[in-house]
Amino acid sequence: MATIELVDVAHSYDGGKSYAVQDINLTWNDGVASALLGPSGCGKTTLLKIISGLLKPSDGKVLLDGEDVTALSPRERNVAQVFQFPVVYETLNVYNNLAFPLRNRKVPEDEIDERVTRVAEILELTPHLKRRAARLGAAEKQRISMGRGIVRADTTAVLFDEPLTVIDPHQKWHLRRKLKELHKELGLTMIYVTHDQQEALTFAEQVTVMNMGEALQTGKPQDLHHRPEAPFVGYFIGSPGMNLFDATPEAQGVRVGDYIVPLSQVPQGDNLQLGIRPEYVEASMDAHDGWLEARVNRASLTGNALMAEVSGAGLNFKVIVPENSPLRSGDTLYVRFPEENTMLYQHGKLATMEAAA
Amino acid sequence: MRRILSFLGMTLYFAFLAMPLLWMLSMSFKTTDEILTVRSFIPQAFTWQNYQTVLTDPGWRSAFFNSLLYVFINTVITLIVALPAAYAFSRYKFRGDHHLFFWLLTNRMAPGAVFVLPFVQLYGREGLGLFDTHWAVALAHTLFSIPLAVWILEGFMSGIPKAIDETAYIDGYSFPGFFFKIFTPLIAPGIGVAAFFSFMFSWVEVIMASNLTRTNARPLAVALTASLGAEGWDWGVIAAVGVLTLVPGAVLIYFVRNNLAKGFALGRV
Amino acid sequence: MKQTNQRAWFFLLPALIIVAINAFIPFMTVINYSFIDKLQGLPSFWIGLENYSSVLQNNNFRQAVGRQFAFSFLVLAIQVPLGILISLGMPKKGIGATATLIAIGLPLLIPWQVVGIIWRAFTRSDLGFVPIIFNQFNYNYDAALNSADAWWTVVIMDVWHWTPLIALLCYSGLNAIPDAYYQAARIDGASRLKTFWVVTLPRLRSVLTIGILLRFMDSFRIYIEPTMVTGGGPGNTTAFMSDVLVRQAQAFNFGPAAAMSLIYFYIILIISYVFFQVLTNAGTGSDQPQEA
Amino acid sequence: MGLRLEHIEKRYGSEVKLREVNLELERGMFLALIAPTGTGKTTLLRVMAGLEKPDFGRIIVDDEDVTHLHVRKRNVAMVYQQFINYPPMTVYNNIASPLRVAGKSADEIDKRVHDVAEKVQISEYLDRLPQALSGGQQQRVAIARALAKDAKLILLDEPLGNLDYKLREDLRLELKNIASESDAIFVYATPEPIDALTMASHAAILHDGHIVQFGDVRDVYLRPNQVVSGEYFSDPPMNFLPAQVEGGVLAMSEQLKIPVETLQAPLMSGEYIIGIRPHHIEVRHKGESGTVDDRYLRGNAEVELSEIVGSDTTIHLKHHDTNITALSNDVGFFDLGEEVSMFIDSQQMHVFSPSGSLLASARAVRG
Repeated sequence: MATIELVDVAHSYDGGKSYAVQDINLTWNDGVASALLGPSGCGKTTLLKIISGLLKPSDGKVLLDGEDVTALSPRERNVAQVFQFPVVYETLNVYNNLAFPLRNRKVPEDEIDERVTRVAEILELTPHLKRRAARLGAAEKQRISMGRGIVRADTTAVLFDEPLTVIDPHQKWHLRRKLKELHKELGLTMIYVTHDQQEALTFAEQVTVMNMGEALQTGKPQDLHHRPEAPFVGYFIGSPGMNLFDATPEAQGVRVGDYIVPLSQVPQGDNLQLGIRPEYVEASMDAHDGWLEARVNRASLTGNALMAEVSGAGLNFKVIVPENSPLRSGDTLYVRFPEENTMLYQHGKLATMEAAA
Repeated sequence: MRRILSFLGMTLYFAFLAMPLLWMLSMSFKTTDEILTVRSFIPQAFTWQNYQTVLTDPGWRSAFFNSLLYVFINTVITLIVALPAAYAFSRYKFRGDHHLFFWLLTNRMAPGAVFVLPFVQLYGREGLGLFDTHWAVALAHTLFSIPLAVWILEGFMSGIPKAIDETAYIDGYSFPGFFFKIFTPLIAPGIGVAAFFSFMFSWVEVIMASNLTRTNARPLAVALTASLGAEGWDWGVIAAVGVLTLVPGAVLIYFVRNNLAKGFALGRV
Repeated sequence: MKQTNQRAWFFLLPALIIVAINAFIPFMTVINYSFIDKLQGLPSFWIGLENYSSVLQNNNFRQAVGRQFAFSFLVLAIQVPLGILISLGMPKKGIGATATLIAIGLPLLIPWQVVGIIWRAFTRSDLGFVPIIFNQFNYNYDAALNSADAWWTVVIMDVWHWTPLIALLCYSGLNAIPDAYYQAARIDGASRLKTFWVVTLPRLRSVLTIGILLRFMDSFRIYIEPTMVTGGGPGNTTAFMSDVLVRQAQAFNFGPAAAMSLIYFYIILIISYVFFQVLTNAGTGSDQPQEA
Repeated sequence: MGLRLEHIEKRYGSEVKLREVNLELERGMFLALIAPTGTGKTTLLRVMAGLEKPDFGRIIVDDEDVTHLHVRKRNVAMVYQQFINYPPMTVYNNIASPLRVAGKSADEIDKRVHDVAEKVQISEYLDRLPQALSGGQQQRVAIARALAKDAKLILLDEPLGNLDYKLREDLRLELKNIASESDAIFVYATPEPIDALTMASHAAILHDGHIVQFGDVRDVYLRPNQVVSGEYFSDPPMNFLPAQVEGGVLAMSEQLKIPVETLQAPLMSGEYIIGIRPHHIEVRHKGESGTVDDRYLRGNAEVELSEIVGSDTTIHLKHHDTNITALSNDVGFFDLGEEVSMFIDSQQMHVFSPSGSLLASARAVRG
């Protein structure tokens, strides 16, 4: 197992004209399950290839346990990778598929047998060991390629490139649980690349949100949800995403539209944005002074609560109310933005705050 | 190390490929007696004489024209007939579609020599009466080029999702409207490759071409055998003719170069 | 998913008509000739399998069949591995790729007769280049008289003429293999040979099937090229089945010629069907029975 | 404008895909057709569009029988899961194609194309080729072409299936707005309950080739009429716990018991199935007590997996070897294998017969 570090990594596929990823400084500690989360085309797969050694970065360094492996091949880095669609050696049976990496390393046959049987046990592949790999379904095949990764004693890390894309919905749940069990039991360093926040937040203890080639924020799932450090993170994590308004500083708070949000700490300067999650907006049917009056345009069920799309004080935003609330479109709703759940951003990063006058 | 080995191997193979061709090329620029006396790749007395004789001689010119004509007719017939057939194989399941496909394939297996006799009769006076016309050779060649064209076109057509046909119908296109305005442009590369294969098959074939023609549809094959049959071979002229027969292929392959790899996929089996 | 629709037969009609005319009628004529004894202008009469038995006993024919099999299998044994090797060496991207593609494809574009002429000019003792090479190694090469030289000249000519077909087929097959398979193999630390054996070859199976089938059919009916270069000689070391058949036809004994044609055609049909079955389920194959 | 399906049946060889399907839809309706993948949704859509003929039954559009009318002549539009556009045409021509075929005048086409492109936010890509665009944009082009036709029936077959998680969220709202501005009938096939809840006005549950429940989307969601509609129309899936009634007490396990009269449902002794949605089950760490009134059934369980879903957390629990899924409205963190206490809200319990049909809806949602 190993700690993986990327130091000032950047990569361009077209000789410097445009950068798929730039100034990446990230660390994955030994044995941690982490995720690279971002929309298609944000550079997460490029990063994964740089870590696995399939791609040499235009600049920057890749360190494994502090040692510079930027020039080393995937084989020398002892990384394993599970791809988007199942990659198995069709003509070999499951046993030989799992034994393949060990045979390439000239591991003695009896040790291979012991390791393969153990891995097949964990991945529930034992009944299929003698079957030809081509015959199995997508989910089993993905488990085989996982097995190829963890069968080796010296695997430094297992990388997953959106592994559940071709798996049909009801099997996804089992594979997700298997991944977590695998991590718990083997304590391997795992990095999971996906655009699906549900897979990322469930699987990983540490998630990095990426957009347009930049790593915006890295942290625990709860931190990303409670304290997004960039507007994009607020939008991308959480469903529905964070409400975002342009804001201008005032004496006792910030002005959004024609409503002043009272704050004890106030940001200065221009290009300010205020962000608050729909589920943190406090709402009530009856009026309170200092609250924002809004008209409900539409209220729709979200499975376990009611999402109201409201507009008031020149703002359009969303509010989550309990499932049994009698709210209907056309009603009036009074809302407040509690300070502890309100985030303020400047130029796309957390704004510096000062005590209010 | 591996890089050099593969580079060496490839150059060796290219040399093996090129030498006979270069030998013919160099012969085409020598006079016949120089060919018989001096054995060297570089012609001492470089001359365009052979090409002049071939290009001015009405016999050779008509032979070239005849060959190009029946090859063209064969390609046109093959495409007109293969397009709908490939569409049927790619879009519909119907009774006997697999057997039919294998039967089309088996036609390709028949050795030319086997069919010489009956073809001569089929196209002769009592048969279709097309003996010694371009149509005879073109139609005879379709027996071999249609199965191949259907195979290639079906491969390209199956690459296009059926949902596109349905979207076109939903948009209100009639079948012909859909087929010509939407579908054909989509498989244009496939048509190009199928045309290339039909043209090339027909252009290289010799047995049918020589046995179904005599004088006024006399193709290159017959002209060549005739000139070879004469007493002393006029090697310079024959070499020039040989080089000229390379021209259509080289020109055509240039046009289909980026889809050639896909054409060869023939993913049907 | 494809809809079952019997109307599809209308689309097929034009193709079927033309191919049928070209296939059935001549085929029927051959079959009926093979059962009758027809001499020029005389009424023909039914003689049953006589033609077939005479052909099968015909020593010349039997030797030709042997030679044909030897030739076809030898040619396949050389061209298939060589074709695969070349396809692996061909560059995948850039202008070099298209240039190589065209250059390698050239031999397939030459009329078969001209191929014969080229190799005749290239190897003839009086004006060929090959004799000069062999003189350096003071080996008296003469395709006209020495039967070993003639045989190998015809074989090498066929290799020169048709290896590109296998190479191009494999090249298109290689393009279809997703890069992820090679990445996985690199990550699993597989050697280059192992990667070829476990990733590349299995996925080339379908194009190789086509290649071997086409190559077997074409090599089994080779006629023009050997006739041009060695005229079937010396003796009949390079006289293949087509050669024997054409001589029969030229001698106007249609009965035996027709019988021979049918035997010839069925040999190809059966062997091709066997190849087809072997190759299509060589890849998939049923897996070993599951232990309890 | 109305669409009526009467006794529709469709068979592929021996497999019965649609059986006795009856449906009546009015102008402006947005129907969500809910069923797991591969159980006949697409077939029903294709029959509605006219791409496939039913083996039996009739399709009536505005009181005119169109069952045997070729799809070309029907005023219908369809959007597929994989983004289907005409590759050789630019986005502009793709959208204009149905209008051109219908012979509309050039400037009428131009106005319509720009208007629709504006609606799906692809105005600046009109002169690009579809392949040059991202998946989301390509699907918007397909939607634009379906809208341009101004068809009376717009069919969408899991159009968001291949898109990024976040993009799906945005497109759901956009599709909702587009549908509300049009008076055509929208039929949206999906296995995802969130699609139905966000966009649809009505929902139909398709099971075993047959529509088992149809109605206003909230009714179908809150009052499933059988186990199958509850199962299909919930994400994470509704819990179905076997239960017995003896001596006036309904018991799902040793700990989970409740007197029948608190359920206010006439239940004799015998076997039942209790349906309870995950977000009606509270989960607390072992220690936390807090006041819990008697309407909650208390039991302890072991955490198998906790998954953060958007802004909530799904907790998979094991209670006496039955699997139960709970959902909490916060991004909480429970460790694998942790012992927790679970509180089931009895007023949200639906009672089904062992054969799966509804006996009593949850008290909280009764009419």
